[in-house]
Amino acid sequence: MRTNDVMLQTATKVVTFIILMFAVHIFFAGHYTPGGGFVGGLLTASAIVLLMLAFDIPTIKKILPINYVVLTAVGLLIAIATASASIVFDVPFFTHAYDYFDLPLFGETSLHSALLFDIGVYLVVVGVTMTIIQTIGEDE
Amino acid sequence: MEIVMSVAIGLLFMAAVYLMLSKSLIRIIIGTGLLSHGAHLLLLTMGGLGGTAPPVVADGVSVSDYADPLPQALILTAIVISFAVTSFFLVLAYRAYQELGTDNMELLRGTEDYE
Amino acid sequence: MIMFYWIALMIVSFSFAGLLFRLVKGPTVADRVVALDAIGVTLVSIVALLSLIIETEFFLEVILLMSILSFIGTAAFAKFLERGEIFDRDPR
Amino acid sequence: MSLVFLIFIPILAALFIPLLFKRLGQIHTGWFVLLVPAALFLYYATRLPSVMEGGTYVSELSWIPSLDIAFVAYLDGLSLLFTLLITGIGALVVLYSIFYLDKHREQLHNFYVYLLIFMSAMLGVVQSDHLITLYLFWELTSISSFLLIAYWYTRDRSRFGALKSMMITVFGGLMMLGGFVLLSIMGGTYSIRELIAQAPELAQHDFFIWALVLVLLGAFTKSAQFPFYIWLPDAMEAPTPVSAYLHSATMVKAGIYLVARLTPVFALSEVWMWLVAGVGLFTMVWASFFALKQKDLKGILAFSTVSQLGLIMSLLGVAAAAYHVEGAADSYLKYAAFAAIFHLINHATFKGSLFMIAGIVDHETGTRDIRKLGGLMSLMPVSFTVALIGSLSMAGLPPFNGFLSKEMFLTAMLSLQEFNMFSMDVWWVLFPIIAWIGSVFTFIYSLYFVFHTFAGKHQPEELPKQAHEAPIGMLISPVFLAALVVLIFFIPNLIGDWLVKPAVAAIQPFLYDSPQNVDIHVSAWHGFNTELFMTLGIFAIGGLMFWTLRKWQHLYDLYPDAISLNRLYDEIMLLSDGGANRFSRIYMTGFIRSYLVYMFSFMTFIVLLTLFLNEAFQIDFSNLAPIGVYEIVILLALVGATLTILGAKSRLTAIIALGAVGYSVALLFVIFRAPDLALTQLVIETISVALFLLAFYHLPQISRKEERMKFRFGNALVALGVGVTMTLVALSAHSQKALPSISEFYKETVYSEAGGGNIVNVILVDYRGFDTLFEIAVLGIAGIGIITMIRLRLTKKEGQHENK
Amino acid sequence: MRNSWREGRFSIEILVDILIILLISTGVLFSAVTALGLIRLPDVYTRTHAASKSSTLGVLSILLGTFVHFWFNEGIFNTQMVIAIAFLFITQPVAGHLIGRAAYMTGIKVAEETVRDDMGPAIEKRKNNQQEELENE
Amino acid sequence: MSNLVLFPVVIPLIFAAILMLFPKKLHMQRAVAIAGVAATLASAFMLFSKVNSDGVQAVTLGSWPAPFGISMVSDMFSVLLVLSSTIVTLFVLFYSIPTIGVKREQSFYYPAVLFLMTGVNGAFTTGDIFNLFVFIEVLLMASYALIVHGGEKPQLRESIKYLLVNIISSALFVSAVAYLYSVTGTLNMADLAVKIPQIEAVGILTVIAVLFLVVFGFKAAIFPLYFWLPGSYFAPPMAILALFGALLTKVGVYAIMRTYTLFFTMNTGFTHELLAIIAILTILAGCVGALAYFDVKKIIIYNIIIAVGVILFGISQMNAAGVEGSIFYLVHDMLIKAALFLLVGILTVIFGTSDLRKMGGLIKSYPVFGWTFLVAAFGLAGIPPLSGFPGKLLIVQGGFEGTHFWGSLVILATSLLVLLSVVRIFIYAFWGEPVKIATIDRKHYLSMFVPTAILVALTVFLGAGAELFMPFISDAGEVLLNPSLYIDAVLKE
Repeated sequence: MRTNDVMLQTATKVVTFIILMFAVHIFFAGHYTPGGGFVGGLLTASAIVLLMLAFDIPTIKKILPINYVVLTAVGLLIAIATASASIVFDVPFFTHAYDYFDLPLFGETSLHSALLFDIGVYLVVVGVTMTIIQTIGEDE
Repeated sequence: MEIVMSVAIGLLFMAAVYLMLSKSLIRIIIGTGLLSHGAHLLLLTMGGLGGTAPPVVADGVSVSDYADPLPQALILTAIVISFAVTSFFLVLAYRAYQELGTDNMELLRGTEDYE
Repeated sequence: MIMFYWIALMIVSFSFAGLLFRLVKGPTVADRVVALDAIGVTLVSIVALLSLIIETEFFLEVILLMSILSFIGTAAFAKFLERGEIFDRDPR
Repeated sequence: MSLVFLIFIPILAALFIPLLFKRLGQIHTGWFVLLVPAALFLYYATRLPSVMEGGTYVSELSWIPSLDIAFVAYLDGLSLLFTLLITGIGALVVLYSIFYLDKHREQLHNFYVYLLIFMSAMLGVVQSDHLITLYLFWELTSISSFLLIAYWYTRDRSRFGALKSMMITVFGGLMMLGGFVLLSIMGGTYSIRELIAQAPELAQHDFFIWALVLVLLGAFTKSAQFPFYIWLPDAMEAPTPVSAYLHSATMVKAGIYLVARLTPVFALSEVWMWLVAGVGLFTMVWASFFALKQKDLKGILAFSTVSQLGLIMSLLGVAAAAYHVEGAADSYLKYAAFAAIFHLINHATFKGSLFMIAGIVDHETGTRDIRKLGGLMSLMPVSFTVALIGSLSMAGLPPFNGFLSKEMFLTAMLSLQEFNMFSMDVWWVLFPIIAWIGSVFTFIYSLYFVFHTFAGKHQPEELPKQAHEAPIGMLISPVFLAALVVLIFFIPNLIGDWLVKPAVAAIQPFLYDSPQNVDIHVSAWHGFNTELFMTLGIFAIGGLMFWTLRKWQHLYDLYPDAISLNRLYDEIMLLSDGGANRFSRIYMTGFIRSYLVYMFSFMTFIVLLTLFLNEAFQIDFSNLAPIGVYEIVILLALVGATLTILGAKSRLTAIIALGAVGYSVALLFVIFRAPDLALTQLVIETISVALFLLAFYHLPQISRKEERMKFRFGNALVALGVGVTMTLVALSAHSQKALPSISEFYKETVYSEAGGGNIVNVILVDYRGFDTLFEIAVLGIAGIGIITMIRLRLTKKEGQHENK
Repeated sequence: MRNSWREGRFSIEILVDILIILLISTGVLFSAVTALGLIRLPDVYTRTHAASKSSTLGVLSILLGTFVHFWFNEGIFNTQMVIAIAFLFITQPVAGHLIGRAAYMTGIKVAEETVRDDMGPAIEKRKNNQQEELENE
Repeated sequence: MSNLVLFPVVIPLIFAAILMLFPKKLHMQRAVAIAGVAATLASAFMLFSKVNSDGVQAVTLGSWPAPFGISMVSDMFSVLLVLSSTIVTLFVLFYSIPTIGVKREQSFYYPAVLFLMTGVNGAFTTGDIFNLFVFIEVLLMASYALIVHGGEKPQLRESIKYLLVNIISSALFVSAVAYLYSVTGTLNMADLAVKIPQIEAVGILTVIAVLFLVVFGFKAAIFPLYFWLPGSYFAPPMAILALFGALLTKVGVYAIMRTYTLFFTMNTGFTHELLAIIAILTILAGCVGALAYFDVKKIIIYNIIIAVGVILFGISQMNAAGVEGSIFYLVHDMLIKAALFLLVGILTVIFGTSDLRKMGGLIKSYPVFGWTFLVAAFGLAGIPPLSGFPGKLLIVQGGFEGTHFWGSLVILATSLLVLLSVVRIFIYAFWGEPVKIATIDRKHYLSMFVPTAILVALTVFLGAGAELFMPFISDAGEVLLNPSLYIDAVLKE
């Protein structure tokens, strides 16, 4: 018997937003406070999982038409690219560059190539987690 | 504290091994989960539990107060890897059950000899 | 003040133990899920008290995270209980 | 021309054989092949005069200089003698094979390729001065022999014989290699000449006796000495030219060669002497005795070969005795080496001819079963004559060369008393007596071979073919050899001067500095001495026993097969597959639990053993973090949850409890000031639990099948062991922290140099970012692995050869 | 803080401390009640009730207390705490609801003391409706 | 500093990631995969010539000073292994195109292979003990994906065991790293090599060394830890099996060789003696298995175990001959095992079974194949002048010199059993009465046979042209026996 999930769905709509915001926050703050690409990625994935829980897989696929394997690959490539960029400057692989900037709106901010690497990590984590969950979920 | 932790870790390993020796696949997988918990805690313990501040730079905390960050980083890596492996194992178990119709390892002996 | 936090922590821990008792005892799966849900929430309290004791704000992230996970977990369990599966494969 | 290059000529020629066979199939390929040994024989013969003078030739081709491995061809009296045998008999055998093997029905290209490879290998063995390349050629002879024996590979017996010969000879070869390596370690060189030069020092070395035994193993297996001779009778499945060539004239003599060659190195040890002489003599008498049991013509010849090889071997053993006797050059002991080499030549002539006759009989009558044969004398007169000459020579009758060498054999055996004069033992008496008994049986089987085939009643109905004399081409080689048999009797000293003495000088270099100094003269008549009476005794007793052979031959059937060496080999082979299979099935149960029990037990055992043997266990209470109440509470929760898992009846309970363990671990991370870990652990634990639920929706409840009590107890024991091990090592490791951690560096530089605040995260993306890169790679692989596992479902058929 | 007591200064800090103590005490109390309820109450539905109501309140109070502490005593306005409080406020009741319904749907018996069960007939009715819909198709 | 060290590790990773983008495009998959391995091979050759001319190459990532960042080190030993593993992968890739099946090819087969290569090359190159763990996980994860690839019933069944064993060994690995870190406070191998001799607590270090032996022993399949191997390796298709057989256990062997020569040298009287004993037992256990089965796959699989024992025995001697012999034998074994598995694979394709007793008489219809097999078989058994010989000779010599007389004898004697086990395949499959076999398209056969034959030819070249390789082998041995070369390259960068 099918029951309706109105309560869950309504709550989800609000909550997903909160989770996503939190994920982005924790991702960016990672270099200075606890967090980082992993947790950010996993949180994002759990937001999507929550959506899938509340609604159903086809609907979510329609809303988020992402091929997660490709997402994983792209994440990997970004991470590798960041790491190998240093080769161009003839310094050891993985040498990061960063500097502190005084941006008008954000105050003193550091721009760090490690962040790019972390984006790679983030994408891979989201991609893989969702690949796993989605393929199992879809399996008959 | 480290002594108590060591004993607890020993218990975790013990339980893990005991579970892995049973016939039921799910118990085995749970066993592997416990095993990696044990290994991670061991890594943490071996780094020393003496730190009084999280390894995040903060004003007014002297360098010696930070907990050892290196084991933490290693554990993080290990956690993620064991997560990947566990999920793989779970799906494998799921598929194996679908195809072979049992989760009893004794029935999954296979044919070692081709006599 | 620290003393007060410690006492609070003790009490919460006791209730935590009570919840664990329910988790272990059951008798039905639903009971365990209830216990688990409550455990999640209690854990949040514990972490909050802990960060008061240790006087660090770095665990506050953990609080939000735990609440999120606890909710997702409970939702998943509940759905699993009800339907035997977590995700719906066909649109409704 | 470089000597080393000459060794390879047959192999190079072999490369063209398949081409010749395909293109010029109408001409028998053997004619082309014949050119190779014939030309080589002629070439090497030109070296005789200078070698006779004591000259030597060396030529070197380096192969692996960094390991000091090279092909070194060294031509002295001994190697030249063998070289001439190999090429000379080789030429005759190839000639014989041209008529023996049909050019249309047989796969001649295979045959001649193997044969030429063998020829190269054999030349290499006898000419190599370098131990490693000697070993190389040695194994190559085993392999080519393997291929030749199995030439008719569809026959079971052929394959069996081929494998058997290879197993035994390769085993010997490997042991010999061990001996060689030991020699090289002792002497610091692989060169035989250099080793000979430092023989006295070598004899002092601990490894010396081991090297000796190992090298002898090689020689004995190759030369079919007791108890390794069993491969030779089975090798008779090879085409007869092969038997004539490999298994009588050349390959089996490689062992003899090796013993002769290394005598100067090892003879300083009495062990060598007694082993070589004893095993040789025993082989001689044992094989001659069992030759009479054989029903197969080639079987008789095989045993006779074994016996004759034993004879030669024992002579070499006695020759080694000369090293221990002062003034040996003047004693009778000096005859031993000469006799050995002389008999070796004689044996090659008469045994070669006999094998060819056996082949002819087989070829013309279709059988080699001596019970079906008889009375062929009139039908095959030439063959009979040749066989008679060969047999009588083998029996030791004048006027054939076998008589001369047999006499010298007895002389040498009797001469052992000179060696033993110094000690009070009378063991030496055994040697002439056994030699005499062996000679009696040799006499009998020689007659048995020739008369039971050619005399007696002809039984045409038993023969698959109508018997008639062989074509002339097939007879050339045996007749030639038979002629040699007679010729040598009359010109023994010519042969002695040209061939034997140079070889003897190489075996006993300290006695003679040049071949001319070998002071031995062969004569058919040397007065009434012990040897002569022994010989007469052999004829009398042997003749009598042959006369009554039919009456007592059936006694052989009483000998039970069950205790024969062949049976032993069969049992070993059976054991190697059937037994190994049964043995391995005991522990290869296929049940992962058993494997885990072995592995965990081993780990526990070995680690705890190490811990206590090295006195590594210690606890230091000083450097500990304080125990907090709260930590204890969480640990209790953790242990409680763990115990819940152990006792869980439903899978959901178990999964939830696992989640509880995970959360407790996360809390521990919080307490031990690891916020990043806590965050990650929490999320991952949640997702894992969700995955558990997803994956285990279909699975049955846990406790349907109870484990047996015995198992449970065993499991608990193993588990306890692992747990205790981990704890003990953890305690000791923590108590023996020796050096400060490298993580101080991270704490100090994180803000200033890495531009970050969260040390753990900075380690992850910067200091040790490489770990992270590959850790996400692991995640990615897991992703594709899982997606493949779920989406791709092949059955067995689809999986294989889809593109077919 | 204690310094301020000793020095006899009556400042806002003391008020804040009192507030924190009040909040956390309430929270702890509710936590205890939750545990008690979960242990003592007869069936899963009543336990759900205890868990979702009291534990929500309990954790909210404690979090508020913590938040106040960090804000006033340490000067950190932690947005995440606010979000966490809001989050828990939204989700806890939903979670309780979900469990309760799931339990009912899986057919777990209500306790004997239960006076009224509205859900049963409602579900029956719905089931019938769906059955009819299926049949009509 | 030389980033070249990283190329053989990173290039396959990049190509693997690219391959994940378009799994269904068959021809693209094949082309890109081969291009990836070829590029890796090229970079490996460049690295090889660099190491050959300039000595040990090291780079510490992220420009950090050595013990703090992760060091990647390429000495002659590691680069030789990288080179041979890449060559093997290339040939196996060629072999898998006609055999593995289109469906598999379209399901991430090639990315998985390239990931495997990443892991293997990384494990051979890394100079950090925890990073070694990560690389081993990469290759294990890829091997998990490959071993179940296709999801046939036996695959699923055996994969469970394979996974379980490897998970256990991974957990033990982490624990062992934890202990090591506790005592020494560092993870960098060169740094360990410097620090361990300073530590007085030899006992606990010995325990840790033994624990590492157990951990790597799981991977390398040493004596009581090899039980998982025969069953697990039996399940996957032959191309995958060839990769596993040639590469996976070798990583464990490499790890033992590296750790036991570089830094676990504080108590050789105990640890290396233990290693020698275990090695001999491993050989014996492998021989029992190799003789016990009439199944071509099984026979070769057990031969993996034998080879592991032989190599470890050589390294346990810690003298020049033994170590060089082990290195030579390791390289030889990678090539010859791959070649043999591919040969056996063709056999099973032709006969449609891997049961030896259902085969026969193939030499008539496939003579070249038959002789190729025989040559490979002799090569495996160490018959000169083929590639197994120089290595075995040196190992035996090392054993005699290192007072392990009986060990050397066992190695010699078991060579005979190895020979028996493979020659038996030859005798059963190629000789005897021909059995009825399905006709195989000539082109299909050649597409399988040609890469295999080239691989066999390579092994022959390795043996006959051993002189060409010996300078590199002795270079490699030099680094293992004289760790200061390695240490200096890393720490004094």
